[in-house]
Amino acid sequence: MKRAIRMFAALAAAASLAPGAPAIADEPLKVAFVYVGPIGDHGWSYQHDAGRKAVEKEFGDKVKTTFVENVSEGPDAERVIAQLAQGGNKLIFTTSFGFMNPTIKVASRFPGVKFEHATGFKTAKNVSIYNARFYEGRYVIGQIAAKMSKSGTIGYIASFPIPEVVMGINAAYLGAKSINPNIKIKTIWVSSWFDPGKEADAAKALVDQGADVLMQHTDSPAAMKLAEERGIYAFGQASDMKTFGPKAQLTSIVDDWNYYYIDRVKAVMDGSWATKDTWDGLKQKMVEIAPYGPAVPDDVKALADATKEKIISGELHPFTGPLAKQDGTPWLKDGEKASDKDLLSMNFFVQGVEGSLPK
Amino acid sequence: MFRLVPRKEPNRAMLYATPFLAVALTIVAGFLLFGALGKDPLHALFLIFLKPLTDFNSLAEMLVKATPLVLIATGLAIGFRAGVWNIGAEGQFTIGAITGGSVALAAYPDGGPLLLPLMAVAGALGGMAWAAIPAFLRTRFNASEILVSLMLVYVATLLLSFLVHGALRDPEGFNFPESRLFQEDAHVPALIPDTRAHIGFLVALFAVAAAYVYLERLILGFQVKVLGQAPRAARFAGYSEKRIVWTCFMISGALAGVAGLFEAAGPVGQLVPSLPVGYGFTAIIVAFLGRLHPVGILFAGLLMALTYIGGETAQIEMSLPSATTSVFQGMLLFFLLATDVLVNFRVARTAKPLATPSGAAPKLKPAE
Amino acid sequence: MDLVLNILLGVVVAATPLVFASIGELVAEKSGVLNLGVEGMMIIGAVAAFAATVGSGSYIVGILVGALAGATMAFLFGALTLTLMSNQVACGLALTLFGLGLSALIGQAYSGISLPQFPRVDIPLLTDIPFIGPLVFGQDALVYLSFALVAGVGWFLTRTRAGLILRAVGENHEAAHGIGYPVVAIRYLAVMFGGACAGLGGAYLSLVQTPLWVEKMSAGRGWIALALVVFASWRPLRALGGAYLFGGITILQLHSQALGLKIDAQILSMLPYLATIVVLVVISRDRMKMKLNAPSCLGKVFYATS
Amino acid sequence: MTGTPILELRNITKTFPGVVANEDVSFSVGRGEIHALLGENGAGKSTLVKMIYGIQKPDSGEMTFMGEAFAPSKPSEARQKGVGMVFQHFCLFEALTVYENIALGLSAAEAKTGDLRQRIIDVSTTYGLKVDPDRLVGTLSVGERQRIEIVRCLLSEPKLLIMDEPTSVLTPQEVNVLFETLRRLASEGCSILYISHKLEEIRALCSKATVLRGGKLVGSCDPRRETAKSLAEMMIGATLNRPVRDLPEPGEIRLKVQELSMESDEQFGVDLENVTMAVRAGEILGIAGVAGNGQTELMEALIGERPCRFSRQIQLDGADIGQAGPRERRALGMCFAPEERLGHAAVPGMALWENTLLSAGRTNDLARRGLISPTNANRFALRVVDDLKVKTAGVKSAARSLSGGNLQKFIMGREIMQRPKVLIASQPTWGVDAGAAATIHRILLDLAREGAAVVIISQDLDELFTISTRISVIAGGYLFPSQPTGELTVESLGLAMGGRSKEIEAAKRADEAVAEPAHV
Repeated sequence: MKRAIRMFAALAAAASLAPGAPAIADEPLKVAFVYVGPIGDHGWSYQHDAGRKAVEKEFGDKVKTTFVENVSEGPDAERVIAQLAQGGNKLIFTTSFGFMNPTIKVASRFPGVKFEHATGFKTAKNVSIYNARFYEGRYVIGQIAAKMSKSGTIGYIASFPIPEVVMGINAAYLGAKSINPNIKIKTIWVSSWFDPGKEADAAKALVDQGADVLMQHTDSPAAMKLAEERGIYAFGQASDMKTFGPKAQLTSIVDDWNYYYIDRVKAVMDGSWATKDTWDGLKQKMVEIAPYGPAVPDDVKALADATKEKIISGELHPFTGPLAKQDGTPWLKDGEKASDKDLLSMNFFVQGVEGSLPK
Repeated sequence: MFRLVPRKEPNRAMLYATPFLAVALTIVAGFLLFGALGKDPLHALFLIFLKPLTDFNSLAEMLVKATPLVLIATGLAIGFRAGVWNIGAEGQFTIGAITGGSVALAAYPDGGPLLLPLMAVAGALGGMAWAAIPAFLRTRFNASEILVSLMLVYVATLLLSFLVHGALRDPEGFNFPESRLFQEDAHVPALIPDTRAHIGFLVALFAVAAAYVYLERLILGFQVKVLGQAPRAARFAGYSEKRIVWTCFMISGALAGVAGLFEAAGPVGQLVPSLPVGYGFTAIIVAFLGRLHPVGILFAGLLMALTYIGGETAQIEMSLPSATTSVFQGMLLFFLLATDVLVNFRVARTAKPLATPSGAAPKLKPAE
Repeated sequence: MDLVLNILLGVVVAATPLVFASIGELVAEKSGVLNLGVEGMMIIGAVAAFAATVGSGSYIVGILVGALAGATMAFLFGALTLTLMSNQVACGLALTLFGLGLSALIGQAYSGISLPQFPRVDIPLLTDIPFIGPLVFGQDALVYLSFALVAGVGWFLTRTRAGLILRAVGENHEAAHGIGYPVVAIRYLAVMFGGACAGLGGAYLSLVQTPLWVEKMSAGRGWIALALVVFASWRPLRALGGAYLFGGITILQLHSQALGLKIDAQILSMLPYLATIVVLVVISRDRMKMKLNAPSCLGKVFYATS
Repeated sequence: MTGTPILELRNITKTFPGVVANEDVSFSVGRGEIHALLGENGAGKSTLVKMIYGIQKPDSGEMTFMGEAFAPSKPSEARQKGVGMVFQHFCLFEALTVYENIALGLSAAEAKTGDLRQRIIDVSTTYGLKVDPDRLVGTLSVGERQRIEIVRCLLSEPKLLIMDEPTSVLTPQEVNVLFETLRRLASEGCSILYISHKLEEIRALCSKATVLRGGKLVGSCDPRRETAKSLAEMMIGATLNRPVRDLPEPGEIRLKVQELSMESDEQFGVDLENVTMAVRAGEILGIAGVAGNGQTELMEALIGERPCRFSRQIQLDGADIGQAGPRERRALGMCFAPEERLGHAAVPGMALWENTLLSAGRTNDLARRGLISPTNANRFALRVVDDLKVKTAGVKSAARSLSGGNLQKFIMGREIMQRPKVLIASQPTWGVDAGAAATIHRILLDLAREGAAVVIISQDLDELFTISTRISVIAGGYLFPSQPTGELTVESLGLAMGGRSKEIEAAKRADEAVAEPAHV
């Protein structure tokens, strides 16, 4: 990785001709957003676009925003980002993991443009990264799930076994286990972020096998709709999905990028922008718990709120030892908290989670 | 009332004119489409067809996009000429990227001047191996290569996902589903400095030239054409259908595989799950748009690349939906296929709508 | 028992779109036209049905519009291949590419909109019978329609004069033309029927299965439907069986994961596609048998020479 | 017999782009009359009857049928008025049953009246046209198929029955049966328009003949009062010198086929059974037979499109070549001219010069080391065109743009100019006008005279009697032993051609008894 960055630095030096004239004060600051999905996905890209709108609302005609949706994570991303940089945008948010290397590459060609990449791990002089601690929210909803489940089985629809998703399953399990030590989590990997047909089928399979609360780490509301139909419970993902499951939705983990985007735009405007690695959670409200659904009883609400407060205050870390990996090898000693580095590269289930992790 | 009357000979002028006619009709239809979407049609068409040509970077990007399209379409065209319907080039592209990329990853961090050629060979072999499956199943079991090769696209995409989640995952990449970035020697050298245009385009040009010679000058290419136009005549001449089918699959598989590798080792520089973005399918349009002729394909590939780049420009500047590009391409192919009829038929006015068109047809000759 | 029932119910939902699409294509192919654009007609049917249902608030309108949209796409295909005598393979591909693009364009306004659960038939006493009740009497109307369609097509092809004419046109278009049957018109009808069925299959996806509109939601089902026609050796009842077989594989694949089978998700996801290939090979192996059942003029361009 | 004509044509003209098919043709057919429409291939007979049957419309002129103006716009209209037609190329569906085929040929109303199955059986017994309603048409012989067509016409009780070259697919015995049926129909008042270019038949059957030449009416006559020669002169417009068969004594055996059995890979194909033959240098072996008795399969086996089980099953000059492919066989000096010109012997969409590459590529240095030489191929194609006087715009013209006869001349030329040791040609003059046919026959004789062994597979007995030195018959995939042409009569050949079961069995037994077949 370091090697790669050095290489890019060298490239950047070579490409010293790259444009990047300083912004003229009177003109609006041009800010661009690159989305992996359609803005109408009601999930990931939808929330990022909400952040863009918040920026527009905050700064009015002092900014001019542009967005490009449905950008595939393949070879086209680099061109789109470069085109935006060339088009005079001074701050560019690239909002999917797959945009990481293209962002780094373009950044080296446009040293005058600031880049913000979501969920990645590579930074550069003009590239910051940001992400949300979704696992904090997942711990909370794990507890709610355990309280609400009568069968003791929670269904989990997962996309790809990347650390973020694995971390989420582990956190949800640990949260649930803290309430009911015999809780089970069944996981189906659908190998897609967004495939409502498959997600619905997976949800059905989970319910058929006894799950009565569904969690998902995919972006469509298909599972929520199924839960509503079957009269069971589910948690929304990325955005509030209560329109799809007014009765079924217990709550939703909502991503809120608004404040971060506003901050960063402000930083570019006043010249204070610097490379930063942001990983915010419940405390900073980058991760939010949506209003509880009608099915959540008051005691469960109170419990969840209390847990949330504890996490915010730092009293509770979802990954606190003693913890062992699924195969029994010890991971965290008693009282030890997981490091961010461990979390960001998590590729194992904790002891007690059923199922196998695709390798 | 009009009717179609067959021509005794294919019309040469129409052969060249119809692609332009199709493009013109697409522009007209696009005009209506953008109007219906409430966008300024003139501006949209300007952005799609002309703007990219005025900008050095966009021109270079056109080459980036055209490279895999031309490579794959050239291979496919040879197959289509023989009536071999390999429509799973997308899968062969993906496997080529995997095998070629694996060579780089296996050698990591070592390089050397031989690495890239080795990767290209591995990519070609990978594409060929994947193409060998439908070839084998068709020649041995008579299974439709259309369906088999297409099903294998899904399998290849899943295989790529499987591998970058596991065996080929970047050990330093926090378990994210991507391979390492390839070492420097594994990168396809740039064709134009400071752009992403790479020497893969030269390979594509070479493939076009080679395919031209193959089809126009070699007996092997002649055999391909005979099999496609008259399979019984091919048997009469003693050309082995099996061998031709295999050759076509091997050529198109190899070219698609190499295209996949260039994509991985060129603009992307690593293996990612979203590497296949549909070049294998778009190449089918390119092949037909180019009239299954290598030189035509070169131009068609550039034109198709232009619509992609222009579509993106329009998306950025006019917030035109990204789906318009594919609608646009679909229309282009429709118009081309529709106007194709003019090559072998001419339109005649008829006063008698009921009279069936006639005996001057190739098959039946009432009078000499 | 409940699990089995639920799995079977899941199979019905997964299989029904395939039944619609493959039975329609079967009729088109029986008339001698190979329409590879099933995927494109299906996705257009899905988006049109969804949009019409949202717009009108009526499922019936939605379903009809879905079928109509599929038929319109098929008409376009007919105009190219039957009137303008273009290559059927190329036109089918073009139809698929165009359908995917156009549906995404139309569907933009509808992404994220949700419809209520599609109503199921509920006959008070019958549906309450354990196991058989919900399975046999508790499906939605489209499932019954799909079965009726299979039976109807079977009856039409073997028992009616019109069906005989359709088969004759697919068998030998020169002879059919010689006797005086309007080959092109008959094929238009068959192809458009196929399109309408594919549209229904798409409507089932967007109205019943998810029920949502999502880009590319047909996800290759049109191609599987095409494979099913070959698998069924052009017999309606076998197409039905094939569709349920593949629906079954898709659903079981998910269940095996939830049951904790230690096979990777991607590998499991490959199963339906690999199974399609295997079945194709098994069916196609016997050349003579294929020829016996395949319409002889399948995919051939017809031009009225005399 | 006469009285008011049932059908009358006045000044019928029909043109197609580039050709005048019929020009100012007038004639009439009387009630109960068997009327011959005589003319060469391409004289415009087919176009004329297609207009009567409603498939095509005349550009000008008028027709009356039973005294009324008659201008059918489609065949069903013609059928409704009482015109039935049996095509030369049957409009039958192989994968459907006889019953289904007949039902398809009738209008919906006709098919519904009464029990169709019973009516089929009734008509077929009345006229001696045996058919089994439940058989698949694909499993029937050509003669049987023709019966279906006739039964189908008779079911709608036509006033006029048009028969387009009906005897070209029948054995002589079957022809006699057909004539009986036709005479019976005529005696019942049904008029018959009988299209043919076979003069003897017309003289035997018809009471009146209308002769067409180049689309124009040449005249009409009572064929019973004409000689074959006078009719031929009317038809062709000139006296034709028939080529004379003056071949030297045959030499060594060049081509030998032994106990060749091969299963067909076609759905309704014929399996070859124990085919055995030998052809000597300077000989022309004619293989007679009704279409669909294994000729196609035999041709495929001889070309090498399908390899034999054992290499010794085919020998060329003593060398085993049974498993060699077409290209190897050509390299050894064999040439082939299959029956189907477009799509088998030539690629329709390719230029003539390109078509030379199909079979003459190696022998004439048209392609060296895999590289095509357009110059050489063009030169070779030009030579073929010049030598055989092929009418074409040039060697760059597509094969499909040539007329049938000219393309056949080109193909024969392409093969013969390779100077083969063995030439195998199927239906060499099928659909070719008399002039061209004579040319082709002359070339074949020349080739044999120069020492080649020639095999002609043909359904035209006249042709075989004209040029072959020996004739054998193929029936049901079995090849009967050959006999010198002089010792054969049409009748004896006909028996073998129709002999599907008994004779074949007997001959097979004889074969098994004799180790070395007698006719070699």
